[in-house]
Amino acid sequence: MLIPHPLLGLRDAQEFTYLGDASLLNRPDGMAEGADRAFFDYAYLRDNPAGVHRELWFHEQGDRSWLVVTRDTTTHEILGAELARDVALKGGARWPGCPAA
Amino acid sequence: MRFSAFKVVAEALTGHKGWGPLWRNPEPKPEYDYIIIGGGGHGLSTAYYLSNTFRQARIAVLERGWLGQGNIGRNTTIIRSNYLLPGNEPFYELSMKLWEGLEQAFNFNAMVSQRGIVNLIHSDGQRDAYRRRGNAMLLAGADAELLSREQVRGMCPFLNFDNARFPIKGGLMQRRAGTARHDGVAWGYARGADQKGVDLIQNCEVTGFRIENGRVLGVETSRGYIGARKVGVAVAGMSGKVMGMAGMRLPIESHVLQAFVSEGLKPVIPGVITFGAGHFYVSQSDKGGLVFGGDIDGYNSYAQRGNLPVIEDVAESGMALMPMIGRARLLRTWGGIMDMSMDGTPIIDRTPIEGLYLNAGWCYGGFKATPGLGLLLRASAGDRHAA
Amino acid sequence: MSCRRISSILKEDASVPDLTPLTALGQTAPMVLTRGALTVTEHPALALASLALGRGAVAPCPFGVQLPEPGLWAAGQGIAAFWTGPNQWMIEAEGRAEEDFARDLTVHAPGCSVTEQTDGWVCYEITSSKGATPILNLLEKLVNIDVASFGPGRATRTGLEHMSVFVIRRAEDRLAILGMRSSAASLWHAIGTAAGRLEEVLE
Amino acid sequence: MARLSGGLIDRTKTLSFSFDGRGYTGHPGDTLASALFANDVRLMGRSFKYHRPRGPVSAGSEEPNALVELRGGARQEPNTRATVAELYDGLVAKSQNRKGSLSFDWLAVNDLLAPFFAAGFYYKTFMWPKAFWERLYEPMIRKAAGLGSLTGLPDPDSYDKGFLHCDLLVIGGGAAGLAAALTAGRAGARVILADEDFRLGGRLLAESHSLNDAPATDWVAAAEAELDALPNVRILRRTTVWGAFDHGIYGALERVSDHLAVPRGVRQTLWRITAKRIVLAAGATERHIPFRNNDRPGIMLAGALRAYANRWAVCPADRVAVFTNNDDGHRTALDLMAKGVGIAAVIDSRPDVRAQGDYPLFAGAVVSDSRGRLGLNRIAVARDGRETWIECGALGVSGGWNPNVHLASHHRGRPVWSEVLHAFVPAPAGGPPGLTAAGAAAGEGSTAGALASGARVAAAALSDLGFAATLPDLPRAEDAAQTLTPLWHVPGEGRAWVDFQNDVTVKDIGLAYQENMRPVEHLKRWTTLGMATDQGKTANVTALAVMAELTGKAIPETGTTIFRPPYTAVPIAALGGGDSGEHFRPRRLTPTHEWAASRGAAFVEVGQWMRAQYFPRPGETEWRQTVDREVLATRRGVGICDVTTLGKVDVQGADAGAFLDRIYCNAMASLKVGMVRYGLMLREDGFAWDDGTCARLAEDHYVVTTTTAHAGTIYRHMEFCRQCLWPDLDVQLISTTDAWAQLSVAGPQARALLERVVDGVDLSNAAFPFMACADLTICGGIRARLFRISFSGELAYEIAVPARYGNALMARLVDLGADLGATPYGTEALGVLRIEKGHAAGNELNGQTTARMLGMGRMVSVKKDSIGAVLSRREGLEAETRVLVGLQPVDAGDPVVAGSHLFAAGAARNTWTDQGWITSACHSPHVGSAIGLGFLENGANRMGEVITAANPLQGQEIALRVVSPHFVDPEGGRLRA
Repeated sequence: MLIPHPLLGLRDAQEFTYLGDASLLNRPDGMAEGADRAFFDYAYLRDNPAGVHRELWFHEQGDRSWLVVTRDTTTHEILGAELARDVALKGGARWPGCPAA
Repeated sequence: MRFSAFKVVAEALTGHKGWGPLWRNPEPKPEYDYIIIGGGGHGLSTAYYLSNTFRQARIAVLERGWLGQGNIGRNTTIIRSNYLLPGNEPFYELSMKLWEGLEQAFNFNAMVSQRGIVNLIHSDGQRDAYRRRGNAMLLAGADAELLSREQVRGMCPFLNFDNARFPIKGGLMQRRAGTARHDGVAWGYARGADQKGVDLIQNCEVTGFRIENGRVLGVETSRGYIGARKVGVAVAGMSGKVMGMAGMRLPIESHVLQAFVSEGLKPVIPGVITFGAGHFYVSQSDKGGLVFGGDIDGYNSYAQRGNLPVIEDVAESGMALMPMIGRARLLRTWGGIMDMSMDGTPIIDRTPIEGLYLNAGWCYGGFKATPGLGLLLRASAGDRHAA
Repeated sequence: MSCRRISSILKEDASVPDLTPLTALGQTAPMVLTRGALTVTEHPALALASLALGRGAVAPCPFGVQLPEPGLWAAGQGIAAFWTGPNQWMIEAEGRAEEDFARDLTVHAPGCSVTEQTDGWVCYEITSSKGATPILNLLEKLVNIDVASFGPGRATRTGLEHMSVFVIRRAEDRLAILGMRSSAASLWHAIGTAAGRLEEVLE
Repeated sequence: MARLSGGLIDRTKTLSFSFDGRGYTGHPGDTLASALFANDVRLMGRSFKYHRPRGPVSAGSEEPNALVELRGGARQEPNTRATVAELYDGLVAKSQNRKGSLSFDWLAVNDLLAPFFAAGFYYKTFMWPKAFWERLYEPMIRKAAGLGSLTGLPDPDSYDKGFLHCDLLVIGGGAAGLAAALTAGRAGARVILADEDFRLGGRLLAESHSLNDAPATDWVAAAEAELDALPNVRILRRTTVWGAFDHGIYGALERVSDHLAVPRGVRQTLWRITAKRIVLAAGATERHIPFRNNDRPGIMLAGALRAYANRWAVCPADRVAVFTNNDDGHRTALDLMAKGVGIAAVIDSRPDVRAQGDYPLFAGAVVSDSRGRLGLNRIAVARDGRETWIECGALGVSGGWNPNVHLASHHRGRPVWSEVLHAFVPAPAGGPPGLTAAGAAAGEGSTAGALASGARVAAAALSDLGFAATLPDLPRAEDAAQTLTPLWHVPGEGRAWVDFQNDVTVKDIGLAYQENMRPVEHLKRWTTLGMATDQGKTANVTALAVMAELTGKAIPETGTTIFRPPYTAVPIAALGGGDSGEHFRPRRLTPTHEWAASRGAAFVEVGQWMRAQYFPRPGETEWRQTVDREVLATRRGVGICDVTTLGKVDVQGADAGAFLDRIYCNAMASLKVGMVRYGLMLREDGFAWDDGTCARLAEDHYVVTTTTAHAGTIYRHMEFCRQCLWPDLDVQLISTTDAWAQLSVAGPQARALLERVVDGVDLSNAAFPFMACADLTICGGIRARLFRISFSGELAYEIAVPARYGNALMARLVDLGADLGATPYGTEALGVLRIEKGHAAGNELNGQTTARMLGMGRMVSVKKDSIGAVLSRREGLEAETRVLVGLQPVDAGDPVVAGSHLFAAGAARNTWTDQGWITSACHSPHVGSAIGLGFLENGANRMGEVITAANPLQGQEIALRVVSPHFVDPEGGRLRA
């Protein structure tokens, strides 16, 4: 696979390490009420769609950027990639249809 | 029809005219007591054990394609019970015992072959960990042996003992482990279940659940609505998709795991060998192909195909471990969709929806669990069958 | 400025301080290897320091070198810089490996986090006596980058035989590969093998 | 028979070779198969199941029959297709899969037993009695199965890997591929043209057609010369593109030296090609028509007969018949006649055809049987219910052509059925993005059609990429439309082979139908159809057609099997590429490696690192003696150990403290500048992950360490936290693991020793207390960092210097400390020291243990949020009572063995009574016996209890006393001294 790095262009996926569901950006507040339940969901439950998936990739053998890549899990087609930091600064990985954590 | 030596000879001499279908192609009935979604190893073994116990129950297996098209038909055929944790080892050992009597039980040769598995040891820390595991196996009633480097060499002289990056220091052996012909397992269960009256319905894709008041009533399928008292889901990598139709989010990711087979070769590898310092394991099929695999591709996928880096990585590990395979050729690669649970633990349970049961999250362990799982599900369903 | 001039690594008569440094390949002098048109030289005199922008910091222009954009390398007088990540660069200083170059750089980069990296890396300089072609042939055997768009002034980090490396195209006929110092020997082997095989094919 | 005229072989040179020990000669340009034909050898192999005598059916990589073991010794290469093995001087080949000689194979008895070996037979039998399967049947089957053999010797050749990038990848160098490459090359695009053959031209080499009224090879040579001269075009000859992967990535195998007796340099190169657009010009494969006994040597594909005659100037017999359902078969007869071969008959299943030349034609007839034990000598022709026997030594069969759609289908897209061609062609969508088929691979079978389609498809791909491409002037060429009337098999009694190698017959397909193994994947798996080394290239479509006939469905409804990489089988050595022995993975060496080696140290792999394990001295005959000495010397004087391998991460920024507070479960922001703190990291699921130290060098500058094993993953995690979780924090990270050589200096004399190297720094307990750290210089100005931390429980420091000085510093410390008893120690002594002190390491931090188990439950701060803190307090983990304890044998002479399981004395030994396990063990010279650490249920409350360590794997049961894990100085007085 080739990952369209927002700064470096197409890079072979072999340079990257995969983490999974981009909802991992939305880490609950550990000091909040009900944190145990929220963390159970956060640590274990995953969106696992057969279709478009937003997911985290780390450019380990590259510029050490974490990316949010949008990819179709049935065809492996990649629809876009952003720096995870930018996504996180904009308020996390939530997108239409995804319930807030 | 029962297979017997007499029948085999008689058919050979009379032109094989008397063989009937291995199973029927029934039309779906409007309603069943049990519907099992997924005509793979787990679905078929569950149907088999259920039908053997509850002779009167109306049971159907719904398969969106052909029987055995999922991971049962695309794995590396290894059976073993060399697990560490108390939640795992006794279960896989139960499964192992069933493997040992499987063919006699369902009268179908699934070619269970107990040629042993060696997990190679490359460091002292690894030896400690394998000793702990071997002891756990023995304590659970399974078999295990700790091999010295020389014992491993005696068994597998072709491994790289001379200039290896990670020298072999020994191995953990389970002699009762081995391989089984994966398709044969699926067909044996399918035929056995069919003979007990289970409807195996192929080309029947489940498209939704009918759920009312928190209770499952049946399933919508590509061949119409089918009612059911209880619905079991055994769809491995498709679990997320199917359970999503019931409104459930799971602690599971679907990943592609590739497997590989070489061209046919005269026997050269005795049992199953796993490399302890790279991602590689290998055995040789009865037909002569080297069957091998390694790590998952490492990204969510439903595509049933993998990518080049993993192929290279697996071959590289294979060459590092046994440089004699260099001149063998890779004939075919394929990919299965693994239901990878987040903590590596399978889920065999009721769901919050009454009457809906889930069996998923087997990671790489699904094939070897096939008989044990079916028996276990029968037991748990049986608890509630009377009710 | 507290850095102290120390005699070259090649000299064994250094009086103060009195520990003899070794190159990453464990030698007292840099290793050189020639295969066909390619010469690979270990470059222990190159000082390295990473520079990262702190919050709100303005990108400095250390020693007069304009910090380059992603994927690029920029060279000044004895000092060069290449992009290593968002808001992060590696600064190279020729011949200053035994000084406290990082401290010197800190002075020139206010608001930045500077970290000494000199001995974190081994640097192999690769030169070709027959122009760009041998360099490109070597690259395509070692790293998965599109050589056609990797002309002089380009720098990237990528994988090479399970190692993480920086590759810098210093000129048409010059390349630098920086790898982790601890795996210097494995990287040397990988480059030497690839270069040797190119030579065999050319024969 | 003698060579025919013409051909693309170099008759001026003669090459010697041998097959099954007999010597023969051939010419450059020959394949092994063509050269054997030229020497009147037709029998080249045996089939898999029935051991039927077989000769080549094809002239290419689709060959199912003519498989040989090529070369000898460690270079022996099983299952090599003689039809593509390029002849070289000295070539040695052996036939395979036989017992006895090739012409007298004992296992041919299987053929007599064939009625027992029908499709799926093994699933129904070999079950009685039960024990016989593994003891008798299976070993017998295994021995008989398989094809060629491996020698068991390591492959001596070298293999290479490489990466190529291009605008357009053209797969196949026949008419369509050449036209595509010319179009793209002239437009200035970066083009790679790959062809599996050793000569460009594809089918053009096999046909007698002319281009522009000249031999086609003239045009091929001109095209090749032009492409070679273009700097933007690269031709990869002898290169098979074998797999289509995601996003334009293709696997290709270049056989660099397979045409040489011994490789010069590398044998093969695996290329990973990344292409923006791809033209699949892989041609087509002819299919045969099964009839009774259609598998004898001499019965071949008609196009292959033509190829042997035209390209290699050979024919397996001087009297040849052709069996066809299309015009192409007649072309074979004409070409062979032109070469002087006698045509016994052309049998065309179509009733209303006319002969195109002077040969006997049987229109509306079929071949219904054949004779000839080791090679064809006659065929039966059936017409209107009458059978006529015709003498011939070879038969060309043509059932039409199947486009090579494989690569277009590697993404699991299914090809579509063409009612015009009666064949599958690539689907217009669903294939690998960017790939378009051209020429015969797209069903454009005529030469003119292939040329035009290659150019057209390339031009379209280029225009997608923004290149202005013009269609080249193409040569005048043959433009015959292929017409055929499908004939999928000749019905009748007896066995008619569909899959030659695996011995699958029309009857087997019938049996699969009868037994309800009808879905195409069931058919394949039940009969093993298409699972041979040729992957069914000549069999699959025919089998589908037979099944379709049985089910009454159309062929496309019956389905296609899934095409998977590789297109042709690829040597595992080539896929593994590069180095496999010692260079399988990089080695990381510590900065003191040279010194340790000079001292005769034993080394051990720790992850990728090679670490000194111990430093034996003369007279020490056992490693234990050495380790005991190193441990005692450290506890009594001072020991020095290279600990560089610990991961080191430089953390800077205004919010560095706040950041570390969130990734460690204990507090770090409160750490004073100039001090160090032990830190424990949890995974988000609450389990313990990694530990290390955190040193605060300045208000906004920390250096943290990780374990050796987790250095990479922890760094990745820290970047995740920084970029994804808390991007608003002002933190910068960079790894400095390799930059600093770090030595542990431990023991009561550690301070005295270090005082001799540091430049004017007061190391007294007051000035530099336990857990202090500082930047300083040593040895007259070398910058260094000093940390007063202890893994051994002794007064200890870790000193870091730029890595280049590590080796000299080690030597210096050992020399300067001679009077203090300074002793280098390795990882074994390091392990003993830490076990004696009760420090957790890899065996305890194995990802399945918790802070509570490690005795550090109270370190998890409840006053702040940190990774893993919340889930570390969940019910299941709170309920865990196994904690780390020390273990000491009741009988001091007994061993303590890691991996033993712990039981209450006298308890039953099983999974359910299991109370824990021993994680680490060693001989403790300090205690004077073996000792261990382990996790024990309720261990904190069982001090002094005698329990049992069971190690049934090695037949041991040892009585152990539960003690504190701190065998040395439990109060910690020494490290604060």
